[in-house]
Amino acid sequence: MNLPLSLRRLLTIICEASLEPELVRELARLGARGYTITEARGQGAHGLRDGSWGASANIRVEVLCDELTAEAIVDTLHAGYSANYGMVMFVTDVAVLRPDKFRGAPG
Amino acid sequence: MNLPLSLRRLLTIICEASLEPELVRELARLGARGYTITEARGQGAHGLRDGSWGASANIRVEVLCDELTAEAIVDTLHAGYSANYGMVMFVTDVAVLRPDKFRGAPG
Amino acid sequence: MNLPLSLRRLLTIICEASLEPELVRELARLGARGYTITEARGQGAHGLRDGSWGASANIRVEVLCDELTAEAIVDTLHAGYSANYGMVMFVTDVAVLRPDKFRGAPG
Amino acid sequence: MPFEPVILFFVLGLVAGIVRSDLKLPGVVYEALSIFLLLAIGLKGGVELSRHNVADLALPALVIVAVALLIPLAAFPVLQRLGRLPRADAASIAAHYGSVSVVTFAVASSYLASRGEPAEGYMVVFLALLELPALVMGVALARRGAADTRWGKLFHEVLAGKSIVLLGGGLLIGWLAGPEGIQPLDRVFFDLFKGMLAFFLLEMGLVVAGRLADLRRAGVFLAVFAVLMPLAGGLLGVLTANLLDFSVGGAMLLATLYASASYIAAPAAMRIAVPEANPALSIGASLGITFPFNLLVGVPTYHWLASHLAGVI
Amino acid sequence: MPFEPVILFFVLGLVAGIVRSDLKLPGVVYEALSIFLLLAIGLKGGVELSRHNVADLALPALVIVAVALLIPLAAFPVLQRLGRLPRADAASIAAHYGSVSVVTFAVASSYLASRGEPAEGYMVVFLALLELPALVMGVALARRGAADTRWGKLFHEVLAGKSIVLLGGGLLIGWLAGPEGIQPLDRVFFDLFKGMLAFFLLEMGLVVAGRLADLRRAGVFLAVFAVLMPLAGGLLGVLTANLLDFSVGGAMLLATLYASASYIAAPAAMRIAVPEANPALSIGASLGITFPFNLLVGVPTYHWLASHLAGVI
Amino acid sequence: MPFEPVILFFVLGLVAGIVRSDLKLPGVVYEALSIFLLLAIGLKGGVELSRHNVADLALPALVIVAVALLIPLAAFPVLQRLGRLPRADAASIAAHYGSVSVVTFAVASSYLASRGEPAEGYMVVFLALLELPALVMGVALARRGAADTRWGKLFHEVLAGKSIVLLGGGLLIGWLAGPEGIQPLDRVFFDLFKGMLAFFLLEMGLVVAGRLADLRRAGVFLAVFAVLMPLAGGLLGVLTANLLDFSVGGAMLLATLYASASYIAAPAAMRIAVPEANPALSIGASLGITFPFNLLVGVPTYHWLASHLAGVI
Ligand SMILES: Nc1ncnc2c1ncn2[C@@H]1O[C@H](COP(=O)(O)O)[C@@H](O)[C@H]1O
Ligand SMILES: Nc1ncnc2c1ncn2[C@@H]1O[C@H](COP(=O)(O)O)[C@@H](O)[C@H]1O
Ligand SMILES: Nc1ncnc2c1ncn2[C@@H]1O[C@H](COP(=O)(O)O)[C@@H](O)[C@H]1O
Ligand code: NA
Ligand code: NA
Ligand code: NA
Repeated sequence: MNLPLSLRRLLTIICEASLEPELVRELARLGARGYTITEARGQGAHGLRDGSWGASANIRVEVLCDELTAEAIVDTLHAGYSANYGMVMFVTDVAVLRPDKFRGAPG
Repeated sequence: MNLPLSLRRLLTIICEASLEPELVRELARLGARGYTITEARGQGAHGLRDGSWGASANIRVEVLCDELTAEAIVDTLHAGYSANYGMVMFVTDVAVLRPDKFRGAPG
Repeated sequence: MNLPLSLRRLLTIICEASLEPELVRELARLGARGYTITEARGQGAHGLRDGSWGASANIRVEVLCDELTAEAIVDTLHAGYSANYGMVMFVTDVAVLRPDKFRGAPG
Repeated sequence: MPFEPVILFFVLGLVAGIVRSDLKLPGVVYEALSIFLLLAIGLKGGVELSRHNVADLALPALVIVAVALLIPLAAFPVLQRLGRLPRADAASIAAHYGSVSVVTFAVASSYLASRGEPAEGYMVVFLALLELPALVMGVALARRGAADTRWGKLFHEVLAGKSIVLLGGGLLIGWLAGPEGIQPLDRVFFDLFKGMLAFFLLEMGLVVAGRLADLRRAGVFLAVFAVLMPLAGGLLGVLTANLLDFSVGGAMLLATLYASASYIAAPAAMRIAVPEANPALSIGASLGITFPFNLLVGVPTYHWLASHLAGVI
Repeated sequence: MPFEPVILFFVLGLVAGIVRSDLKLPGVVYEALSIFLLLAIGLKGGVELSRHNVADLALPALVIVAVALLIPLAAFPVLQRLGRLPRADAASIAAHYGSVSVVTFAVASSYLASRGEPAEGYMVVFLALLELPALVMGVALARRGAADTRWGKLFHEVLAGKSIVLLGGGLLIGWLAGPEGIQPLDRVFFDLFKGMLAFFLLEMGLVVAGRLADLRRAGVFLAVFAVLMPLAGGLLGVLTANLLDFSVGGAMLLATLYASASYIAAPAAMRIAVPEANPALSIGASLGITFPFNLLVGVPTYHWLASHLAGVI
Repeated sequence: MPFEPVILFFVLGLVAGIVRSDLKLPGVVYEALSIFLLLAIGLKGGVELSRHNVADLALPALVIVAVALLIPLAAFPVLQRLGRLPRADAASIAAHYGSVSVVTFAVASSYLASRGEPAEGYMVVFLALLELPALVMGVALARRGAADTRWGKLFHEVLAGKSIVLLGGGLLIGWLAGPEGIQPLDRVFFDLFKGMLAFFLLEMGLVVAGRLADLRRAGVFLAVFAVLMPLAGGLLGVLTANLLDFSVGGAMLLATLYASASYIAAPAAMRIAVPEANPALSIGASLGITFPFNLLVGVPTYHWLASHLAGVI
């Protein structure tokens, strides 16, 4: 057996943990069907964020979606948050099994 | 110095934490030479899995391997688990230094 | 709106947690502008590293940078550490919004 | 005061979750607290056990386990016929209700202690014994006729699962070391018990608040089931305890064991042994309804039942 | 002995951080400890409250909150004019100093306890009440004239934030359950309090050491502000307490509340409500300077002030 | 009762790991517990120290450290010649055995306490002092003649490592604050000590179970070494203690220090300073064999030795 894989986008967002509630709402609004979060720490333009207490924790959010959704999310988050929050986003091409799981709006 | 990089596959599996023992056995059986696990939480078709207690925790498993091994793992896990378990898999092309480390069966 | 994305490298390093302080110094020295760390566990040529105590914990380090920086880091870490430490590195192509954030040396 | 103050922590967690507070007890704290509670309960039981002749417990244990198996056997057809649930789901839910909830037991013990009502100290032995059989029964019900049952995995999952290991290990250590051997550990395992239970209940409130969405999936039938089943189980427990000549406190604890539904061992075991059962249904019912119901209404009710039915058999 | 031994743990953490020790208290432990401290302080206050007529506290509460609002109102123009800070930063820092630090309060209570100096037990009620208003004031200052203020989010963030939920929830539970109801929990919430505070201070030392780089960004003006502001606040607190006929201990605690700057509730709230304010400035000042200053110098100073100014108004 | 009940928790963890239980104490709990134990031991020693003239300890300290250096010096040639181990591995293992295990020391203290056998309270000072020298010696052995030794890193790694920071910091705080200053912290640091040790031993059992695979790599020679070396060290400890006129309890504790092998400070330091040494060998021997051996057999043996050899020198 050799199942057919389809191309989708994997959008990864690394940002301050305090953004999580808003971020999750935005993702749902923009049509993401799901997301995965891991706890992270790091360093960047906003200095060291070592996760030693709430205010210095980061999260790493992954969203598997189609190209249009990824673009919409990147654009919205960039406009709404990157001026005031520590945030990094990048997009990768990935192959997935059940591409319908990661379409834009439900349907 | 500029070391030569070779192409390999990175298979990422996001699934319920309770699958870990079986998953690890399957990976070894199918020829993966190693794996990396991080704790995760998220949302998907099976609802919110916020990691607040054991039954709602996810794991994020990465396997660096060659194309055949990746296919074998994807096919086996899809057949065995995706009907009954929350599970997402995706495959990325990555460049690695020591490609022999990530071949299929030991050899 | 549709923001222009540029190509950068995402270097992922999985290694023993005890290497973290040195690794972070090396990354800065070699021109990385930032990094992200998540706690990890796993298995590989050096056996099971299940994170149950300090000596068996791994970290997963991600560095977004340009191609030259990625190469420099891979070469340096390979030369300095892979003989004696559990360590895996891989490089992926990713699209980012603000490519200047992930250049080599500040400038 | 008709309630145990410790329950207020559950309510606080529940409210915090419902108003979407940023209060979160990290999953690791949940783990650590549940390990503490299981081990402490085991030790306590083991110390009590060392004061008794273990052989004397064999007969009551047998009766208690045998009667407990009636619970999944009765629940299964109700869930399958009346509730029109698929076989796997009916069996998995039946297993949850046949097994026991350690925290509900701890709250019931606290309730007795704060009323100065004594109870047989070895009840915790039955707690440990009641965990497994209903899970086996549940899998048997789910798999009737099927050949591919993963019995080995199920037994391993439960017997090597953390609840049995910690309860059983604690029992054994308490029994071997006896009261004087355990005494230097009292400060941690006994004195801190109630405070730790308070934290755990806070966390459980948060967890339950997060599962309220599952309740909607569960539907009206399951909600009614999740209230009536513990009452029936509680009654069965009181009657069985009367048969065995337990004290009022012991009867109330056995009622609580029968009435409570597992949400630590059962979900883990069913996920492995009956993967096609939907965990949202079983956990929604056992954790979302039966657990708070028992805390707030059930425990005092079983006490009332135990007092009023004392000596009827 | 002019200092509280528990402060030595803060110093140890600070030194460990500065010498780049690999000692790290995992973030999860920070979370768990802060939950413990908030809940324990709330419970303690609630138990005290159950001994008083709550209505009697309404007037002092009103006075205390009203006077507390002077702090951000005074700090804001100083920061904006003298410090030449942008409006958002000035407002956010003013809010941090108007709000309160729970751990500084706990250290001050310990300081009193180890001197056998009594204080009104219900001071913790004011601690809970003082958390919010300054944050609202800060946002109002940041947004003066602007239309898009996210008031809803701010109120939700603070009122459903973990400090209010745990302090308030603890108060309520302590008040409902009363001394006897809480007594079985004393072993955890009261007996362990000081040891847990020691651990938390160790962790805070490590956190502060990690933020020393932020201090450089903050600059000399902010450093001076972070020392003078608490002294002014402390004086205001002692005077207000005199007005309300508090004991010396109570006056010292109110001084500590006014003098302390929030670093749990305020950073979280300001990040949501005034995102353009730079958190490195406000946290650098409140956590990097004012918190250690209060621990080492402020608390004894406020005690001295309270003793010497007793009865002046 | 020939054993310390607390050891049963180690056995429980070991068994749980071997039967592949899903019981796991999260790594964070391991961290938190080890911080607690190190700090508590340091504080206890510091309080004792405040009762003595520190200068009186200088001479015994010197003797104890000097004699301790014989251990890696003797172990190294045995490992290199007899065991045919590479220089780096022989040196690293020698360093592990020259250094000390804090938890083994804690178990030995518990063992004495539960027998009512007194011991010099300042033994913990030697525990802190013995951590470093053997590690330096190990690196010197590994690097003999080599020029690129990272001495700076090694010293930083150990002196700023969490064991020295917490033990040393605890000693200092206990010494500065004295018995009355520490007394409000007793509830956490002293009363909870043994219970926390029980949890830590449970976790160590799980960790050791996970390292049993490493044991196979280690081979028969290393297994024998890991049993004989602590016996030799224990004997050396008893004799040195006699020389210094310690009590039987003190002799037994010094024997335990010499006999025990480090698995907190040493692995971390060796990983940095001698990276070419294989940690599976040194940890397999010290944690997989010597640690359980000392817990189950060594500690009572050293007590027996100390009692029977008392006064021979
Ligand atoms: N070059 C980079 N590579 C990987 N992660 C980064 C990089 N820059 C920033 N980050 C992550 O993104 C967070 C916010 O970045 P910043 O907005 O640059 O402070 C940091 O705390 C890091 O976790
Ligand atoms: N579109 C997605 N993007 C990223 N992660 C996802 C996505 N969908 C599901 N996941 C993750 O995979 C887990 C199981 O997914 P599911 O089977 O869809 O419930 C979820 O809990 C998420 O952590
Ligand atoms: N094939 C692999 N796929 C994913 N992660 C790996 C793989 N091999 C090794 N790792 C990770 O890298 C760490 C060190 O690898 P190693 O040096 O092979 O022992 C392991 O503990 C794993 O976390
Ligand atoms: Na039951
Ligand atoms: Na204030
Ligand atoms: Na030794």
